[in-house]
Amino acid sequence: MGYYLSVLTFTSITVVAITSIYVITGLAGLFSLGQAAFMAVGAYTSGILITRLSMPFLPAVVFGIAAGMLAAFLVGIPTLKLRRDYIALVTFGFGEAIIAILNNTANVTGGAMGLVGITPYTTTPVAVGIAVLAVVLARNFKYSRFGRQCIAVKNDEVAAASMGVNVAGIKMMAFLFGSALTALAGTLYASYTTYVEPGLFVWTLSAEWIIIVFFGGVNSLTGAVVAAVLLGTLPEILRATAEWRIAIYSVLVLLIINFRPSGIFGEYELPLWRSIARRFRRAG
Amino acid sequence: MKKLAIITIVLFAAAAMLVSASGQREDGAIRIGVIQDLSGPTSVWGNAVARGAELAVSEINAAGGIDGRQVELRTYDVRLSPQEAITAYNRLVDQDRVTAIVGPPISNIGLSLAPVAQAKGVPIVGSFIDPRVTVQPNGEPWTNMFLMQPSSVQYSEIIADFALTELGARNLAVMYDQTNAFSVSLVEPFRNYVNAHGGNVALEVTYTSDDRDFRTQLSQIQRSGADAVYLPIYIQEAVLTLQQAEQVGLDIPMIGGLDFAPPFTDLLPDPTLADGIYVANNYSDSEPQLVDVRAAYMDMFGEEPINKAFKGYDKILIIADAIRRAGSTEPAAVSRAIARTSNLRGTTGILTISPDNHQPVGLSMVMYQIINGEYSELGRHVPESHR
Amino acid sequence: MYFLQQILNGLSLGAVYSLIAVGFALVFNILKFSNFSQGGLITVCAYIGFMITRTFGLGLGATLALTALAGGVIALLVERVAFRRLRRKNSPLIYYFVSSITMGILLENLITIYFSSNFYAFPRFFARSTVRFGPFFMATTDLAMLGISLSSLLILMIVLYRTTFGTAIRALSMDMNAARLMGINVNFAIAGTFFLVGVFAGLGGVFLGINYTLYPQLGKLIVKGFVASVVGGLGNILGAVVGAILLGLLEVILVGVPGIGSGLSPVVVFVILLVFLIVRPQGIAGIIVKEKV
Amino acid sequence: MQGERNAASTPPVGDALAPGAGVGPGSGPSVGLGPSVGLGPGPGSGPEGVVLRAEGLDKHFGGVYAVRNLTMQVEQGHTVSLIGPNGAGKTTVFNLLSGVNPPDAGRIVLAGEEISGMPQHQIARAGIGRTFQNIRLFPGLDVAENVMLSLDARNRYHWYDGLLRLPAFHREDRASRDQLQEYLAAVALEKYAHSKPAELSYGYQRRVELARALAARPRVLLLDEPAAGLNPGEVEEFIELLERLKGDYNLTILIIEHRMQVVMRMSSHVYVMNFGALIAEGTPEQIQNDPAVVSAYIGDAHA
Repeated sequence: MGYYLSVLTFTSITVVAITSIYVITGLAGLFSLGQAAFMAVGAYTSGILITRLSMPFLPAVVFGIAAGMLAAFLVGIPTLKLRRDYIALVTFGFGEAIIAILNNTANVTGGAMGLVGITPYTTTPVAVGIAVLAVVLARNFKYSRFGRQCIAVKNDEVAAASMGVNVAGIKMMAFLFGSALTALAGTLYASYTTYVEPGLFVWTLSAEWIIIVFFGGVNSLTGAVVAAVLLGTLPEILRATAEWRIAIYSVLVLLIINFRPSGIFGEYELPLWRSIARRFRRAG
Repeated sequence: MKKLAIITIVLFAAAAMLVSASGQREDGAIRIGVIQDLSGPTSVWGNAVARGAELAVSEINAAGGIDGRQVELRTYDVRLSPQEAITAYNRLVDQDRVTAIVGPPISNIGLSLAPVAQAKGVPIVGSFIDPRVTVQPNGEPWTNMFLMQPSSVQYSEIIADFALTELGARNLAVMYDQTNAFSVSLVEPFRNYVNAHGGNVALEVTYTSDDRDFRTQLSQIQRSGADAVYLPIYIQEAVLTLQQAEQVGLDIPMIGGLDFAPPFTDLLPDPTLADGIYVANNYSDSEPQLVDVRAAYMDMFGEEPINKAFKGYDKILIIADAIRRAGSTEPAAVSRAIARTSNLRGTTGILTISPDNHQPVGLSMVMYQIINGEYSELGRHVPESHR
Repeated sequence: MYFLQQILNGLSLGAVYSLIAVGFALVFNILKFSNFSQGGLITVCAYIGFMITRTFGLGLGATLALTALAGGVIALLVERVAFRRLRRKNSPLIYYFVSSITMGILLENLITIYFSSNFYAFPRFFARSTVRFGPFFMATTDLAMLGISLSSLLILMIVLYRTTFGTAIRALSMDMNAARLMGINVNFAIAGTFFLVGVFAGLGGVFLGINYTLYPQLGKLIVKGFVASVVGGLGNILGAVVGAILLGLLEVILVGVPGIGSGLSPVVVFVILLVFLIVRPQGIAGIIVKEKV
Repeated sequence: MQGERNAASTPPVGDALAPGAGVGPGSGPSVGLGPSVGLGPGPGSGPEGVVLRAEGLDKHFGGVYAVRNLTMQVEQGHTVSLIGPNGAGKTTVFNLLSGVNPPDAGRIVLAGEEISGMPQHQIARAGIGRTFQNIRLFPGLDVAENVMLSLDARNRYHWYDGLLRLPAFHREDRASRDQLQEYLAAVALEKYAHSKPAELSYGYQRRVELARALAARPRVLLLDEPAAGLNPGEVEEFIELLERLKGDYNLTILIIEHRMQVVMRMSSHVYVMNFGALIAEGTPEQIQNDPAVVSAYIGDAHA
């Protein structure tokens, strides 16, 4: 039982992170190779507050998210105006910089030896609940004017601006919202493993998230969530294949990208999303 | 599209069921788990530990098993990820129902496993060098975490003592990888010991694991006028360091750790480059207990065992010994027995584990000096205070 | 004096980065994405080079030539498996990126599976490990690498600017459809480009292997090449080389700066990168690549 | 995040005859902007008032002038055409007017407010709507969402309303959806509300683009070759549709068109460009007989 619960908890945390990538990459078309660093910001902020100031979980999470958003804001101001390949590079550089800072402030963060003894507040129900909340928020975002504006900006910035869309503004909003979710995932992670170290949040993790989103279908929130669950548990399922499993995983992803480039789900969304939205509309 | 999505999900569900069905315990076999990095940045060590453990188990089984029961290994890859380590641990405990677990030589993994193991009760015997893996902040040991090699404190004290007493060095420099927990954990105890015993750490320089050029750092060491330099670093960086030290003209004595042990000199473009280096290892090649194990390992895997392979072997010995003494495969009983391991002859020394901190007692390290590209043994070194 | 030596050190580091950066630039030049499968490719090549020397006991030159050839062939395979289909389907560039990263992971893991339980290193190719020029010195392998990088770059330039094949590649980089209409065999030209990428990965792999020993994560150094290629100007080969050398110099210099050292140099690199991209968004090469996202 | 929109432009409700659907009254752009009349003595300044005026616009790319010293104006309720041979700089003029590129010199005044130099999205919100020569619908959004996007610019709910689905979101979203129906009906595309643009024929895509531009309720609508790619029958249909919409929504239109059929039928005033500069202007009849225009077109081997 404990095994399934731990897989479920980690999968839920991955779902939160993947939701953030869906918002940033899937909706707004921004390509962040440093998103894992925002997870680090959330994890370390909450972890430090909990271990050093004995802060309770909830405020620590709030501070973690706020720190993630602040970092996103500072990175976003100069970056989001750049062309898209540069955004990938700058976020990548930011990620490396964050790791360097964490390693160099050992008296606060524990440096390479990690931050230990974080109170394990994240229980399975908490993680699952927050994952559901994150997905609902992302769905609401997608079907609000902000979501439409994101997609429009992703498709065609000039046309979007001629329809009155504030391109820089909506990119920033998506980046802030997404990074808040990433930081949230970080706070959950820190309070589940009770231990974080800078090496966990390197750019390959960001790349892995992007792969997951594309696997499910970059234009589908349903796809992103399902892919997070599938690919999050796939290494578990393949555990018996020992050292071969990452190779098998890569082959699977390559097959999907090649033979179904729009991802498993394409643009398909579970009808549930829309019908809930419709019911809400009628009720409201 | 819906069809494809559904097919995928069904396939996954089927696979998941298959996996959960495999959790049956076979008749009579004792199951021991192995958590290692079989892939990822530290895969070389993980695979070596796993193979060492495999060898030990096959020997135990060939000799009739433990109390007549065969031993079966369950090996899971965690690719240096605490997240994978926690799920792998849970799986070994809940699905595979193992008696004990062979842990990796990676402190970061140990740090994330300690609280989980405390809660779930299956012991882990690892070579996590960071003492925080075995000892809680309140000074109590983590009930189910065990270390079977000198901790970073013991290890760096042995080296520091060697430098002060045998080399007569007073001014020491240290170069280490700031982004690597193993490397970092070996610095502070070294500095403390040196300062407390009449020496002085004149300079500490760092690099990060992405760096490939250490010439600037090495020049700084050269200009600092240190008598000797301590290098608690990984093997690839050690290779680079020696090559670049030669270029910079740094020729003060260097003292390295486990990563300078064989096959280190084989990786150098010229083994004599390592001449004059002092190396600490857990065991001596000349010690008789190693000879057979080495031969068997080469027989089984077709290559030289590295240091970590012997540790994998010894971890199984410790667990097997504890199961025999406990007369039970109950994890809690085995855990208590491991804590009382005493005078067990392993390949890496005589193993005695202290119940107070779950770390080995009185483990010495074998010091070598490399001469003409060959490891020349200087004997085991134990500081006064460790005896 | 010390400073000049540092510059020499920075140059040799930059030479390593430039072999990688050129691979990025070649692919970006045509397909407009950063090809991260190169890391895996370089790792595979390093091990192939090692196997070649170990099995046949060849010298450096022959090893380099054979590995470059093998790298070229593997790169063709990579193109076939990871990108050809995407191209036929006209997939957005982001898919190429995802495909390339996954391919890199796959290659790295295949190496891990076959070679992961021990460390390996190339035999020594040079009798003397350093060459001295008066008060300065340089590692012999670095010197060889600098020489071979420069000459292979020169050959690359000749191929690109003096052959029909090069003209085809350059036409492709400007407008793939127009090139196709002009009768250029696009598949062939792209395959040819990947072959060149493989050749560079082969050279780079052997040199990385010689300098840094062999381990499955050898290819993670490609991120430096990635940074250099972007700074140099996306898809511009000379720019990538200049970017790589600047990055090498910058890193070596930063390590010597008190208070920054190696640890905080990523922070400084990040800030410089950001300022640079804002001030000079076209990269060092100064050619604005039209954004096609 | 969302700029304040000029409130004066929202309320007035024309007694529009929304064709077909009959969902609520169409609310066209406000009429009778009194103060904007006195914008200097431009050619053809009429009693109804100049709503858009460009003065001395210059734009060059590299060393080449795409537009040079261009002055033109559009009066409320009129349809004005901008014609000229290929490469004359017509689309550049549209890009200057709609803020895609800032002009190098000159100024643009919309209803008394200088808009040159404003960011593109603010110019759009100030009342410049446009379509594109090579239809630029958002492929990731369906037809309804494409049109919704224009309505969104007017919505005032905040991010937290959207994320948490607070009452403000539902109120405004519902209002937008009602209007959406109206605009879809106006171009007779209700049936295709949930189709992706790529699934529609070229002509239908043009109509979606038109609905999208209309929904923003522009003071001036810039149409860049709206009849390009349509067959003669479709062109006729399109002219009728435009005429009807113009009446229903009281539109002011500036149109780039190659088809003389469209130009002659619709416009009250025509500007002719060549090599970035105006070479003639006047009523369609005057233009038809202008020798400069004729030579420009013949020289260009006009199709």
